[in-house]
Amino acid sequence: MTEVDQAAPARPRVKAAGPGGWLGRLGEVRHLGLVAALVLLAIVGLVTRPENFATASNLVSILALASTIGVITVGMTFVIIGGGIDLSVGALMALASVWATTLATQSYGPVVIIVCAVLVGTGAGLLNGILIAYGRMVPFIATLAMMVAGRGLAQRMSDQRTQLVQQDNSMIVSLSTTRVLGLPLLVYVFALVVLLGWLLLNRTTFGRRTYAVGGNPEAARLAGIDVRRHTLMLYALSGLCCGIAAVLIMARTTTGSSTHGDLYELDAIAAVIIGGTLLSGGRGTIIGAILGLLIFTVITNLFILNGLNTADQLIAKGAIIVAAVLLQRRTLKTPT
Amino acid sequence: MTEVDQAAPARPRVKAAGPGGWLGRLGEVRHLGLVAALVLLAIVGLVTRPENFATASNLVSILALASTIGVITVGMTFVIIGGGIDLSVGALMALASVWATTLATQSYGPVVIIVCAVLVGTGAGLLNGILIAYGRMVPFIATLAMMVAGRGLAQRMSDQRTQLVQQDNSMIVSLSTTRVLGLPLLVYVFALVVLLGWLLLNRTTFGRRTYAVGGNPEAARLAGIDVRRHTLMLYALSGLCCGIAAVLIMARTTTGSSTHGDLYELDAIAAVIIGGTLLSGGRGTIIGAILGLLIFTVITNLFILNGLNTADQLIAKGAIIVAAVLLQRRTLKTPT
Amino acid sequence: TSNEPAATQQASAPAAAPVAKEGNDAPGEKVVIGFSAPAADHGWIAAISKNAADAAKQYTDVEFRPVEPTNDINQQISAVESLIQAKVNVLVILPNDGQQLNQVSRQAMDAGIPVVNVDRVFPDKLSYRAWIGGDNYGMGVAAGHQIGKTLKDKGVSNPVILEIQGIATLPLTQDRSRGFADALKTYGFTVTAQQDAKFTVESGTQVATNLLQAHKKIDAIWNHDDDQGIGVLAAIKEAGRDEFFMVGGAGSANAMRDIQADSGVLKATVTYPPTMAASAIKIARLIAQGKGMSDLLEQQVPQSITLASETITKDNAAQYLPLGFES
Amino acid sequence: MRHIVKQFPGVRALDGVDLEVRAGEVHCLLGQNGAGKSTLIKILSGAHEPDEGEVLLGGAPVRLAPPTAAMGHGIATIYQELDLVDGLSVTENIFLGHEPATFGFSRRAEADRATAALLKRLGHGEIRPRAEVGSLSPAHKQIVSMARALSHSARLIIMDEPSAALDHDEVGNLFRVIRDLTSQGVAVIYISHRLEEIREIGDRVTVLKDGRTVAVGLAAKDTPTSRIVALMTGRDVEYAFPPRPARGAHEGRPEVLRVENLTLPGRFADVSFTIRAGEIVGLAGLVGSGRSEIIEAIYGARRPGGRVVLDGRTVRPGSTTRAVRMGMGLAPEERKTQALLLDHSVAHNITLASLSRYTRPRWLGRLDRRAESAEAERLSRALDIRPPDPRRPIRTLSGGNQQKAVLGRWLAEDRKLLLLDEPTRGVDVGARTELYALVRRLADDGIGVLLVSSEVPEVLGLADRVLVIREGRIVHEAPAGDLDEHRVLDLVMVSTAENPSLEGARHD
Ligand SMILES: Nc1ncnc2c1ncn2[C@@H]1O[C@H](COP(=O)(O)OP(=O)(O)OP(=O)(O)O)[C@@H](O)[C@H]1O
Ligand SMILES: Nc1ncnc2c1ncn2[C@@H]1O[C@H](COP(=O)(O)OP(=O)(O)OP(=O)(O)O)[C@@H](O)[C@H]1O
Ligand SMILES: [Mg+2]
Ligand SMILES: [Mg+2]
Repeated sequence: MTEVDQAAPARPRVKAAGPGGWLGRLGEVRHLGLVAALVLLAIVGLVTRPENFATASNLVSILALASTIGVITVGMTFVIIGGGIDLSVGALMALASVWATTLATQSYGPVVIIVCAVLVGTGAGLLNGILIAYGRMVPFIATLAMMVAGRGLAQRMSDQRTQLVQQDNSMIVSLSTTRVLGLPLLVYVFALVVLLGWLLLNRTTFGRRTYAVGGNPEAARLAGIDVRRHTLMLYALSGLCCGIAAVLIMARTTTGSSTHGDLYELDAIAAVIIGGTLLSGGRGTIIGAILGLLIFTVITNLFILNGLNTADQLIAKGAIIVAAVLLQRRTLKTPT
Repeated sequence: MTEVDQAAPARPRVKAAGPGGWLGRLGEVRHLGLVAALVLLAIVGLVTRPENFATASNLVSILALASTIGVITVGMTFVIIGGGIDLSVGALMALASVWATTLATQSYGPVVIIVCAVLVGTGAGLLNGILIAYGRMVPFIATLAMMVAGRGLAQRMSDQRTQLVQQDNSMIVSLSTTRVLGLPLLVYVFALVVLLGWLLLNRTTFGRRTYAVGGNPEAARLAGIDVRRHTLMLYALSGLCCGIAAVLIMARTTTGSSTHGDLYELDAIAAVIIGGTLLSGGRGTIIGAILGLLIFTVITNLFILNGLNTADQLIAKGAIIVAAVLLQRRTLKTPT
Repeated sequence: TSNEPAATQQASAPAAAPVAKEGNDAPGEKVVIGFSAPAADHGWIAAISKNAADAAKQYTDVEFRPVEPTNDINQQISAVESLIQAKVNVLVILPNDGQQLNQVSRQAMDAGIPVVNVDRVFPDKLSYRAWIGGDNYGMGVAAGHQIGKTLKDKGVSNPVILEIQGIATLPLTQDRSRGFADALKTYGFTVTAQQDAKFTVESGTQVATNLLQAHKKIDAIWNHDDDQGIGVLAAIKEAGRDEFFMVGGAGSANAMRDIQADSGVLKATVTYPPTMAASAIKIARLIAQGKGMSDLLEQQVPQSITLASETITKDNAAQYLPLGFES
Repeated sequence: MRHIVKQFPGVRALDGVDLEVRAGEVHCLLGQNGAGKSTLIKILSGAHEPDEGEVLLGGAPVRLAPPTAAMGHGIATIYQELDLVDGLSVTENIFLGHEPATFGFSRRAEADRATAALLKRLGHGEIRPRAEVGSLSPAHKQIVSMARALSHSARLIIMDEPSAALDHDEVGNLFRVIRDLTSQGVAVIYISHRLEEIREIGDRVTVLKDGRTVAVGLAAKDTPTSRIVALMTGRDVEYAFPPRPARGAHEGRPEVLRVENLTLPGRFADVSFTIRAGEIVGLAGLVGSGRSEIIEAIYGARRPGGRVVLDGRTVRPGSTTRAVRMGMGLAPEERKTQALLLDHSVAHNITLASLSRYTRPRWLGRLDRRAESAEAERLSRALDIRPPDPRRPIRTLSGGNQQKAVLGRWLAEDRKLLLLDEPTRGVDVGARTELYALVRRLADDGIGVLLVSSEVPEVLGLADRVLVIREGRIVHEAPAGDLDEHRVLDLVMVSTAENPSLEGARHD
């Protein structure tokens, strides 16, 4: 999955140094492109729908829409930086939401529901990790199998029906309906996950080792890192995020269903990649991934505000993705 | 996307050398695992549905079902070995089928329909290639954009309706209905594409360069290979395969539709990867990919014959994928 | 929800009543019925598969042979081919797309296997022996009248009417929308905005969230599908909006209970009964056994049966509730 | 270490090796390419487990795998292949696996300070601890590798060809650090193919040949070179450069390459020179002086200003394909990342640049695989690539043998100009002599050669004419015979401001 780069050699000879801290600056510059794309989209929104786009409630809506998949994106960022991929995220979220809303689980009350969702997600993620790290399966195939089986299990448990969150457990739903300082609780959950993810990735040895495991597993091994155990933990982490996302989707839709999270894997991977993470691992940032995700969310919001039909939405979306990436490239070339 | 491999360094240490030709033997041994998995599936079929599974007509069914996506898989194998990925295949097939079945196109007769499908596929593939090789977009994102926009365009052209192949052009449909030596013509098309693909990959400089471009693009460039042009051609080739697949799907369904080829990208990639091609490029075989595809197709066929419900099918499919890969690994460890 | 398995039984059992009579229900010649439908990834289709299976279970003379439900045309074709090869006596097919499965269905007919076409119709009449299905256009008309009349009665002029479709590329969706627009036209109204929500709860939430932002004041919403409607209602609740009313589609038990309780914006739903699958199995059995419908004079089963789309409101919800499918 | 055996599929890499290292000494490990040196030290560092034999540390047998165990016993290693993580900063690479941390949170400031101190000790205070390793030059990466080994405060430090990426000055620095270490009682195992270095820094020498110990505990300072070389190669090889044609022999011959005012802002400026048929021109300079980039620019891998004329035709910049088609060949500096298809066979690596020669018919692009493998066979025998089986994956070859395959790539086809960037990096003495002879033979056949090497003696010994580069400019040009090592080092290092007399020497 190498980016072809003919005019200059493969090693990124980005103009060096200066006092600002090279890594930091690259980070900023990289994000600058994404921020520019977001700003452009916002301008489009302001021009086309001045009365709807920039309202507080619309911005809250966008954040609420982004939060479920945002939580998943955080986990996906870790997995991809660590050199893997997780196709099972959507299915795991669905499975966790179904498991947590069975009659049996619901009878124990909201806390058990949440714990159940989180445990199911983490457990399935662990299984992914075991298959990949110890069964030495290719991540793509192992998580594909998990995706297929996970959806199947979710259908089986729910008998292919949509399971409502019962009245007694409406505490779950209040995550979406209760607002603090104008924002629904689930947006805070999202923000917290992003913050913790950022800290974990950038400030802890676990995070930095993730880069090593993804960028050069052999070097990581020689440096005494237990690459297998680390890989296992990355998938467990992604599973954990799916569990949290399941709680959020239950809050938002008031249901658990085997259809939840359809194609989330693609959206999450796309957000991570557009955010500048290499699919081959070893590089990437959480902030970039979240910005990438927001771009996708804002695009959809703009389309619906403007009443585009599906066909035009798809065409425009394709064009915008291309434009955003080319814009980002341009920004990279001429940093401020 | 590295496979974690801790006890030994990352490279797959397949038992080496000797006179037989190292790479050649690797190929055989690898395929042995897939063949073993296929044989096992066949045994399951024979045991569970003795009266249906091994009939000639069922085997023809399996081949016919595999042909559309099989053609796409051949193109995908090239792209992935060349270090890329093509998410747009399903959408391009849909787009080509729609474009080729518009009233305008159909008025020119079957030959133009076929030419149109092939040209649309190749053209869109070229566009992918331009974005990736010259626009330097990450393949994942560029082809994702193409996938989204391609489906949108297909919906727009067809007005979201299914377009029937008209009576005058039933020559197209006869690809699926006419049989030679008991096999429908489209199976021959499939076989031909596989054969040509195999020759191109294994017996020409183009194929050899594909491995080089995927394995180490920088080295390929410094060895004088025009990496960009080669990359461009790989995506065009994949597009061409989508165009051919569009002809086959028109023959099988008698229609062109924007919904054709849904999630084919995932199936094709999965087949390629399970066939032993590295997602990071530089290695892989067409035979492996086709065997991988046949495994998936036979699994589905077995489910149909045994009348499993969706949920159980999905669970079983996930389990079988895991089992097949682990089996393959075992075969690799103890080659005959 | 699946939480009440008892309700499922109810859903199909009474449905059997109108078609089957004692005489016809008496065991006859053994019949193998092949059944193929799209993947049961959503409430209505799940109810279809369930109803079919349950109906088949009622008969000792029926061997029910369902094949892998799939959303891939190519695979459904193979599935039907495999049923033809298995030489079943009669086929019940709910195609992903009538046009695309036409050819293979025709093959079955040509091979002497009668086909009962459910819901999405084959364009070629030689491709099926009998058709039973809902009236999509009529469903749109029913919803249009319900909304049009209510708004007219309220005296609203230039109302904001939103439509949340299912899967936009399905012909049935387009029929529904056409019926809806035509009916509204009789009141001088038009659809303000239209989006599709793919028949899933989650997509319902997402689309509705955005639509509610796009329109600050809404008068009415027609949502094509009660299953995705759960998500739509969740989004409405989250946004705290209630200045409009909503009409659902398909007729899930859940929606009917909401309508009966009259606690939210959902005031009515127009039916599109999945019981048609149960009826189709019964018809298939009769065709295979060479019997007619005992209520009708004809010796053979009719060629086509179109179910009426009924409008369920607070007033008649109780009566329909047993027929509602659990989403 | 006693009687260590390590078996790889198809090769017995180590076949009973004994090694004994004393505290505070610099123990040199010598051997031809593929003799098993790297394998041996990978066993010491815990990266491989030995199949037989035992390792004694302070008299007690120990188990060294996995690498953490070896580190626990105070063994730190600088690997031959740079094993750094490109996406991480210098600090993070150095402390990877043993980060100073509180509750899992790394103490970054502390680590940065420690890193700065380590780098300063290695004489490279200019490398910033927060810089991304992927952006460093190969030489700087080597420094980071060294800093990493030092960060372990080990009892035994193993260095596998640490000097291969370094120039003369850097090597001096390295030796200072090594002496510093040994004076504190740390033992060092030092591997290098440069015998002069062994003489300068080594105490005792162990020689490996074909996976066996052939000599133990030789005195590094006064064992004659011929003896060592004979032990390594098993025959008498003359470590010498091939004879040079007489000065001025190239005068009348056609110009193969003319470079005019080549400029790449920030890298090099105003580079002009010519190479005639049959001539070997050497580029001497410090690491980072821009030599590699000049070569890459000529080859079309970069888009510089100025003009490159090959054989009378102007080379349009920006395409290596055109350069190759016009008759250039490049052996790049970093073989692992820039030259090799690691998963492929030696044969495929050799024929990569000349594939179209084996096509019949040409328009179809069909490969005549028999012709291809015959050619690969011929070249790998001619270059004495070991083991002599071109079907082996190239990644299982030792570094030096890989380098030969890279050179072989350009021998498969007639070239007009060969650009060699550090062609003998990691190549053993015997093979070097062969390579030198080979390059000279090629030149005698009428091609032009541009040679970059950080080993000044190599440039002086092999080239006909030498260009000295400092900070991206040519500061001196002279026939190789007119220069000696000291003069070159002076030229390379003294800044023009201090030594204005050099201005006159500038080539125009
Ligand atoms: N992973 C491996 N698989 C198979 N063979 C290997 C592997 N690693 C090394 N070898 C073989 O083991 C032998 C010793 O290699 P080693 O790298 O130790 O040589 P070396 O003495 O370090 O050579 P150089 O001076 O070129 O670095 C060689 O024949 C090599 O081909
Ligand atoms: N990856 C890189 N990123 C940023 N700058 C680099 C990189 N590699 C080299 N440089 C810088 O480019 C300049 C020229 O480097 P170049 O590699 O051409 O030097 P060189 O003379 O060939 O030395 P070397 O012996 O390292 O090859 C130097 O200033 C060096 O620091
Ligand atoms: Mg070595
Ligand atoms: Mg250099």
